[in-house]
Amino acid sequence: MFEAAVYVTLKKGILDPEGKAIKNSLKSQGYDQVEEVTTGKYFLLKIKERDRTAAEEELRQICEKFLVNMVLEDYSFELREVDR
Amino acid sequence: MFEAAVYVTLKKGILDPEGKAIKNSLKSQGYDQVEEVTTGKYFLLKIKERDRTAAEEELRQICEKFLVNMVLEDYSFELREVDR
Amino acid sequence: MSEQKPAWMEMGLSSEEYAKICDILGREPNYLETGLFAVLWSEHCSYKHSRPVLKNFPTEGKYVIQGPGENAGVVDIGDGQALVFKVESHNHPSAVEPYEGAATGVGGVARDIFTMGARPIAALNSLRFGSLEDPRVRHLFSGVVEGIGGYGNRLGTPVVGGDIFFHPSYQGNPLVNAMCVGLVDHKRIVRGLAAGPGNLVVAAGAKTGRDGIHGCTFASEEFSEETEAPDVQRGDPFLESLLIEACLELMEKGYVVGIQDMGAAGLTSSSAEMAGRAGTGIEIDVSLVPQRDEGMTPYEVMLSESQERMLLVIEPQHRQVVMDIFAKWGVEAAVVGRVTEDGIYRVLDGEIVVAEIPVKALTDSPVRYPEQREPEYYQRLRNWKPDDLPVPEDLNSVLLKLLSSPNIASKEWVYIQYDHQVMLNTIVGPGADAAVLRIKGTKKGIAMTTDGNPRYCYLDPSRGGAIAVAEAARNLSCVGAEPLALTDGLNFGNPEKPEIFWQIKQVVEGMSEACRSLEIPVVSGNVSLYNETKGEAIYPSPVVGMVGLLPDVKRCTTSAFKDSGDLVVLLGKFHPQLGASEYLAVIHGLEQGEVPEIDLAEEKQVQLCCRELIREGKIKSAHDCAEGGLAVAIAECCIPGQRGATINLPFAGREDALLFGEVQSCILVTCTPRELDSVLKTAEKAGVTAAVLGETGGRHLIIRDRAERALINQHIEEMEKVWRGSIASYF
Amino acid sequence: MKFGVVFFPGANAADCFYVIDQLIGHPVSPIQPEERELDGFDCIVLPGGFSYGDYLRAGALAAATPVIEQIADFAEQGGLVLGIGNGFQILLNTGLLPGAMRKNESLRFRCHDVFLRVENSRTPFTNRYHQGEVIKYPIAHGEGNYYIDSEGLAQLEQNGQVVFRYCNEQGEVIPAANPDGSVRNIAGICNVKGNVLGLMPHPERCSEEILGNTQGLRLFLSVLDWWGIHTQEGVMTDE
Ligand SMILES: Nc1ncnc2c1ncn2[C@@H]1O[C@H](COP(=O)(O)OP(=O)(O)O)[C@@H](O)[C@H]1O
Ligand SMILES: [Mg+2]
Repeated sequence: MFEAAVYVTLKKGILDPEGKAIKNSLKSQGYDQVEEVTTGKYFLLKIKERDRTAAEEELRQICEKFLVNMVLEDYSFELREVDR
Repeated sequence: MFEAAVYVTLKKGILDPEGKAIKNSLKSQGYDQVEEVTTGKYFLLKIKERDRTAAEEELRQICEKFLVNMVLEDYSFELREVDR
Repeated sequence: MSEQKPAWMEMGLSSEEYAKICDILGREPNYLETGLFAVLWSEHCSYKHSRPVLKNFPTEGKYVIQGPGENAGVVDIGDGQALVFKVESHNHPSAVEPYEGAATGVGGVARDIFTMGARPIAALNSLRFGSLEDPRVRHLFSGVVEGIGGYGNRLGTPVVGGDIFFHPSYQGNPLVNAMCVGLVDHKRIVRGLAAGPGNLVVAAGAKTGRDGIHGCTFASEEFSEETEAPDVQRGDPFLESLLIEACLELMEKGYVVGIQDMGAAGLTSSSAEMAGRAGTGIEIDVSLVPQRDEGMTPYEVMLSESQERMLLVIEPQHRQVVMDIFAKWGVEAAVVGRVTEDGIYRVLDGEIVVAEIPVKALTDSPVRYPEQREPEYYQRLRNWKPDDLPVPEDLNSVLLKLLSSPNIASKEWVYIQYDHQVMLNTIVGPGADAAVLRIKGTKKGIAMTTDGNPRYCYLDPSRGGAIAVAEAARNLSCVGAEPLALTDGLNFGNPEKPEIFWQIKQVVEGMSEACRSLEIPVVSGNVSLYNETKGEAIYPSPVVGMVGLLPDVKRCTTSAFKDSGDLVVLLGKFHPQLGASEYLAVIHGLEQGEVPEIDLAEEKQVQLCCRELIREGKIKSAHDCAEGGLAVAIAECCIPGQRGATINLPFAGREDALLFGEVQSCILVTCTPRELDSVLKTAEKAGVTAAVLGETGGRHLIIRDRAERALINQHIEEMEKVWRGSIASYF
Repeated sequence: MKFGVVFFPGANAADCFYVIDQLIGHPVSPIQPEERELDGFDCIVLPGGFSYGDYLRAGALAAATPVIEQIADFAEQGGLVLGIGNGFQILLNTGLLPGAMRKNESLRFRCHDVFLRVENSRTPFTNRYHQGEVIKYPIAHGEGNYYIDSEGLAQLEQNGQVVFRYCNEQGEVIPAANPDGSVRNIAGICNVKGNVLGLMPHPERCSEEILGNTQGLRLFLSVLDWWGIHTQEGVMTDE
């Protein structure tokens, strides 16, 4: 069994209005040390697979075909083996 | 300068209909090795602060007051020093 | 650890109630049984404080098919069709988590509608919030609006109307009352009955989780350890849309004996109420209930308030086909019990009986008769007279200020976040006096609105209650609809305080009187008490949700001035008062004085007259005079019509009272000069005063007094800017 | 010719179905998302709404259903595919149309009328409009902020694939008329061949006199026209 953490962020150069809104709001609350806020998504998946390579390959497919909008988003993941 | 990665997930016991829907869809696409999907949010912040403790304290405040809906969500973060 | 209170006390039962329970059972109840009593005898489920008061409401009338007592009320709209509707509050959850609180409120009331066999066709919401100056209020307000849209839009039910009132008394305790309207054929109406011993009880929809248990009781000792049961529930609107389809299909095919949603107190209240109505017994095996969290106790399963769950009673021979239909829609369902004939409410955990109580004992809760006392403020504030109040010099800027007051300003910022067109029935959407939908396949239309002025209800609860009903009806009449019936949301503070209970009684008496005079029965409703922060109660806040019928939907009208050169006519006696007005509050910072008088007989005639004029096609627009008085009412016709008007007031009095004083039973209409005689004749026949005020046209609103002095001269663009932009400017 | 409307759960398929069936009075059948065979259809409509709750991303779950592969084949063979609102989002997720949808710039859902300029009246869906005509349609979406990279954008423009743009009443394509932040005010695009159209505004919501606007009806009638069906019986004539 593997547990995968998937991190999805907007591609570089694509405007992040949510991040900007948060940053502005933080600034107006006095948190002006915050220079940049980027928003993204975070998924945790439990994958029942014996083999790390297989799990990795599967995860990559799931991300690129489905979880991630490849037009807008980049992703990375971490895979770790777990008992259950 | 610090870079913070914030991971936000739903509290235990709180319904995650999105996670459920994603899992069901994966199943119908033939990815039935995926046993569980949990959805969350992911933020990257750049904080201009010299001191790690200060940055950490500030980040905690930002999370609890803004980024995270403490009624529904849990969070964790990683902080690392960067040049710029 | 401090002295431990007994469980029943923690759960909110009084010692008399506990003694009565022991008496009924002939023994002490166990923990689960105590919990069952506590929730079913709670104010929320049993209306123990409000029941005797609610008896005042007239509940019968020629259109009523189902009055209070079921999941929602039902009224006849002809052609074998009926409307099903109800209002439900989600005040506390929305204060804790605005998005999900409001969203689950929308989902909850929609279940009350389709549980009767009706397809939800419209949603409305009535909101009461503190001042938008407060960032916390803005956060709550914005979240609630987003939640209503987030759930309502996903359900595919158009959100077509509602009302909003801002006042500091809601600062810590906002009100979110959601209303839903459904359409059903008479022969398809289904009720919440657990009839037919031997029939099966089915739980369908979401799995039962630990969420919301805190909503009913404060007993936390018995929560299985690692848990901290979440107070708030998240909704799953997609699942709800599947539930609607699955349940409606089952009902249409005749497989449902009885059905009810699992709302407050979840499985407990739905199963007990269904058995109570049918006079049967019921048995639930908690081990059969699909569970989301591990290791849930019977107590947790019975009291969970997880959303999107329904309880059905079906005949055993239909078991497979029912399960198949649920499966087809991707909805999980399980048989969790059966109907019995012994009149006992029995909970099993597998083989073991974990609770056993006569159904009647659970559903026939004791009534409490709190004391009532007229509050000290009542006479004092009411006796105030405006004589010493200075008349402002610049009445133009007063008008602009009123138009930008969030209570009067356009609510567009809110309702553009709601899909109000889906289903293709919306003839008049939000922003009008009332929303109008067509009923496909017929000529008919239906209209609906929500209303209630908390300031009036605070200063004079009885009159305020009557006005809430009259004004809702007037709003329907303004679009041309005949009011059929209403649903009410009664939101108050702590009823155990004599002053609050007095408010409740007075409001209900006033409402009831108006219902009788106008012949509009109450068919459903909701009570939300204990709305207080730090001991300070909200203003008494009845919400009236009313539906009406238009025989020909093409003959409906709106408030906008349609053409230039039309005449502006005021129907009804014009005797404006400054007391309790928005003007007094916004411009002078005062909330006092006498609430506008209302003569219900006259009200009835004015409305009748307006409807007749619309039906006969004699008038082009209609709008009632409400908050802000005559000047604001006229401005509200100019702005959407994008044309001005020149008004010559034929009345005497203080200028500010003439322009901004508030008045009941007055409707502004427009007609062509050619129709004028006919309009005046219709009014006369109805015994309604009618006065020609002026003419539409130009880009300015000009209002002159009897001496032909211009009191107001304002460009419509200027008025539109402040009126449209006000609420948006806070975000 | 025959229409099909895909009934994704959570979407408002009934609205499009009603318009085709009741208003233009043309044969139309429901299509289920699990369908693995599509026979005898000439135009397939992916309706608006919230298919599968729009969980994950608007249209993402619907784009992963079996029927989508069939629709892709159908489009490949020149069949007409119309995606409205959520349907447009689904077409983007499947790659049948280029680009992607993001949350509205305001981060809020918006439901109101907009003005559109018809930028390409030669498609099977727009031949009843004039090139450059300004029309009024309602929108109702929270994720209608169209994005495409500059290369893709240049291609769209070059090929005349931009079919509708948000504009003001005078037809000016200006930022103030852009309700959601879409690049170049894009409200609707087609594929290179022109047989697949996606648009965010809702023609089915303005196709009936009683709803106060019939400008959307012409989009459906264009499809009939394209098939050489002009004033067939039961078809409402244009205003
Ligand atoms: N203020 C009221 N006026 C009239 N009927 C009411 C009122 N409050 C509740 N009711 C009726 O009492 C019944 C139970 O209401 P309620 O407990 O709110 O339903 P639910 O179980 O769906 O929450 C319903 O028939 C409702 O219409
Ligand atoms: Mg109910």
